[in-house]
Amino acid sequence: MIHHQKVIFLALAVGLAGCASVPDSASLDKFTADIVKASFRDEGIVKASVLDADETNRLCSEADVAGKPLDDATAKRVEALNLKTVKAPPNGKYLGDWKEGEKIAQNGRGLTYTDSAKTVNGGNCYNCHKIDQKEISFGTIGPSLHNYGKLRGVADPSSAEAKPVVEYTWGKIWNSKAYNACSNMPRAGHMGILNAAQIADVMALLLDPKSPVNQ
Amino acid sequence: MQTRRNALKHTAVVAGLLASTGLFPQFAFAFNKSAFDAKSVADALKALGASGALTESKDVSVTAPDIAENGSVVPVGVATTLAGVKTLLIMVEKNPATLTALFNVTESVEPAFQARVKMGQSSDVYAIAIMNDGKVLFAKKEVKVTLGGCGG
Amino acid sequence: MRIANKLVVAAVLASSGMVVWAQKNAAVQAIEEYRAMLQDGNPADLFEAKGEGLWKQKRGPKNATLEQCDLGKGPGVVKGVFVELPRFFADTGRVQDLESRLLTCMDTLQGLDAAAIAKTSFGKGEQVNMTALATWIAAESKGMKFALPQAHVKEKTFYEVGKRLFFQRAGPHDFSCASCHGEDDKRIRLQDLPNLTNNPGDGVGVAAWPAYRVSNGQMWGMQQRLNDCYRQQRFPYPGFGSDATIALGVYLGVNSQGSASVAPAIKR
Amino acid sequence: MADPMRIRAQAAGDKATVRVLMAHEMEGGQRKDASGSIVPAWYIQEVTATHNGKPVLTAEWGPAVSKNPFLQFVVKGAKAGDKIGVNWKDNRGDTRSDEATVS
Repeated sequence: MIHHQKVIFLALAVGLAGCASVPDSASLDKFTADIVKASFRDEGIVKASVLDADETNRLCSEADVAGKPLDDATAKRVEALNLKTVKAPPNGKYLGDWKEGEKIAQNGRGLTYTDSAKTVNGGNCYNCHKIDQKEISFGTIGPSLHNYGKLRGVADPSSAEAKPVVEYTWGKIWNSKAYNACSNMPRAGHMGILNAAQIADVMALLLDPKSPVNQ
Repeated sequence: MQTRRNALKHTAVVAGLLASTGLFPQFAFAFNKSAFDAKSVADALKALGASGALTESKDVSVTAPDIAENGSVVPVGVATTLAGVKTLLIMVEKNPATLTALFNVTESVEPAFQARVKMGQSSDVYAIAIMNDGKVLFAKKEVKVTLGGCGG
Repeated sequence: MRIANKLVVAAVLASSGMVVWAQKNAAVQAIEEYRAMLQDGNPADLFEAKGEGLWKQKRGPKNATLEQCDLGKGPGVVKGVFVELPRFFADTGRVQDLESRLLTCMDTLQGLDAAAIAKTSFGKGEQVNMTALATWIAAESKGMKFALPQAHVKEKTFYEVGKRLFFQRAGPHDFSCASCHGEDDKRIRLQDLPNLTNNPGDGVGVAAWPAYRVSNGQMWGMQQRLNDCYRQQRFPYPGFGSDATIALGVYLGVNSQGSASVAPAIKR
Repeated sequence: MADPMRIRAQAAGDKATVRVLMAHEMEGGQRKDASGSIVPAWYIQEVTATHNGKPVLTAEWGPAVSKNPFLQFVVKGAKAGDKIGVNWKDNRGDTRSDEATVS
C-alpha cells in the first residue's frame, strides 16, 4: 500500500516537473520559431525580418536538422527556382577588372549589424577559398579556385568555347543554389550582396588569363 | 622641429618635475619622448644619444614568431649574452614610431626581456643592445603579419 | 616525344604541388608557434582576479555579495558549476547559462537591474563586471569535464531547439552556424573551425570560452562569442541571455560532454 | 582607478622569473572612433620593478606595446619569500603599484 502510494507520487512529481516528455518534432519547430522571434531584435542596418527564411533556406535547414540531404526531386526543384533568378550582366560584359576582383575577394565586410548602409560589401571569397596563391590566409570551406580559368581551358573568355564556363561561373556567383540546392555559398547577386559590376570583377579574377589566379 | 638640444632640455625638466613630486624619488627617470617619436632605427638611436656604429651581433638575440596571426599582439623577446649592457631596445622598423620598448639593465636583472608589441604591417623587428662602452649591437628578424578571421 | 613532354609536365606539376604543400605547412606551423608563444601570460588572468573580487564584494542597492548565488550546485558553490551549465533552475523555471544565471543573482541578491544590464552593450558598465565574474567562475572549473544535466524535460527540449538554431540558414548570406562549424578540418582564412555538431574535444569550442581575444584586447564570455558569431552570420542582434543563445549553449555543451574545459583561453 | 596587476614570480636556482600582466588600454593614438576623430594616445610610459624594495629595472614604453601588457624578466639573487614590486605610470600620470611574493 505504502509502496503503491510512492509510485503514484513519483509519477505525479515527474508530471509536475514539466510534462515529462520532449515535444514532437513539429512542436519543436514551432517552439524554436517562437524563441527566435523573442530572442532577436533589429540592430543597426539588420532587421529581424532577415530571419524569415525563403523556401530554399527553409528546406535546406530542415534537411540539415534531419541529417540527410534533400531528395533528388526537391533538390532539382530548388535549383530550378534559383536558376530563374540569375540575371545576365546588364551591359553584356561578363568580365571586369581582376585587380578590383582581388580587392572584392579579400573584403569580408558589409551587412552585419555593426556595418553602416554605406559600407561597400565584400565578396568574402578568401574566407572559404584559396584563390591567388600569394595570399596565404585563405579558408578551406570551399574548393580551391587557384588556376580556375586555366584548369577549365579558358584561353580567351570572350570566345565561343569559353561561353559555357563563363556563363556557369556567372550563375554560380549570382546564385550558387542554382547549381547546388543547399550550397554553403552565399547567393551574391540574388541577395544583393554584390552588384553586377562587382561580380564581373570577381569573374575576371577567376577567368582572365592575365589574372594571378591563372598563372 | 625639435632639436636634440631642446630634447635634452625637455628631458631634464621632466626629470626635475618627477623628482620633485617625491613619490618615487628613487625611480625618477625621464621618458625620452623624442626617441619614442623617431621614425627610423637611426633616428631613435640618435635621440637616445647612442652614437656608436650599429653592428649586427650574434651575441644579441631577438625572438619573435615567423608569422603573427594578429598584429595587435606580437610576442618579442630581446636578450644578450654579453656583459656590460646598459640598455636593451625593441624596435619595429615599419611602425609609425620605431622604438617600442626600452629596458635599462642593472646588475640585478638578466639582460633578457619579453614583451608584446603591436605591428601595423610585416616588418623587421630589432633587438638592440647599447653597451656601457658605447657600442651599439643588434639582431633582427622579419615578422609577417597576416590577416586573420573573417572581418576582411 | 609526346610522352616525354607529358612526363616533364607531370614532374613539374608534382614538384610545384610539393612546394605549395610545404609552404602551407610552414605557415600553419608558424601560426601554431605564435599561438604557443602567447599561452604563458594570458591577460584573462587580469579579468579572473577582478571577477573573484567582484564575487566577494558588497554591491548594489542591497549592498550584498554574490556569495549566496546558486549556480546549480547550491548557494555559494563555484567549483564545477561551469561545466554543468546551462541547466534548469527551479526558482526561475528557466534553463539558464552562466551569464543569465549571474543576472538573476545580481538582481535578487544585490538588487541590480537585470533588464538594464542585459540591455547594456558588451564592454560597458555592468557588462564589464559580468564578463569578469564569468571568467573567474569558468576558471574555477578549469580542467573539469563538461557534464550538462539532461534529465529535465526543459533541458532536453532546449537541446533540440539549439540543434534547430544551429542549422538555421538565414540572412542575406544564407549562413547558419553549420556553414562554418558543420564539418571536420575546415578553416576560415587561417582560423581552424571546430566541427560543433560532434564533440570537438578538450579545450575546443565551448570548452575554450570565456577567452581573451588578442585581436581586440577584449575578454569575451560565451554570450559575446555567440553574439559575434551571429553578427558575422549577418543575423540581427540576439538578446543578452535570450533563450536562443541559451538553447544554442545547451546544444554545444551537450555535444561537448566529457571534454575538458580550458577556459579562460587566449584566442586570436 | 586602474585594475590590479597580476605578478607571478617563481624562483629557480639563484634567480626568479617574473611575469607581469598589467591592465591598460595602451591606446596607440592612431585609431579613429565612430565619429571619425582620433582617439588620443593613452599608454604606460614608465615601468619600474623592485626586489625587496630595491629598484632592479626601469623601462620606458611607447604606445606600440600591446594592450594589457605582458612583461617577463629575471631577477638575480631572488629567492622564495622575497618581494617583487612593480609600478607603472602612464602618459596621463596615472600610476599603479602591486607586489608579489616569490614562490
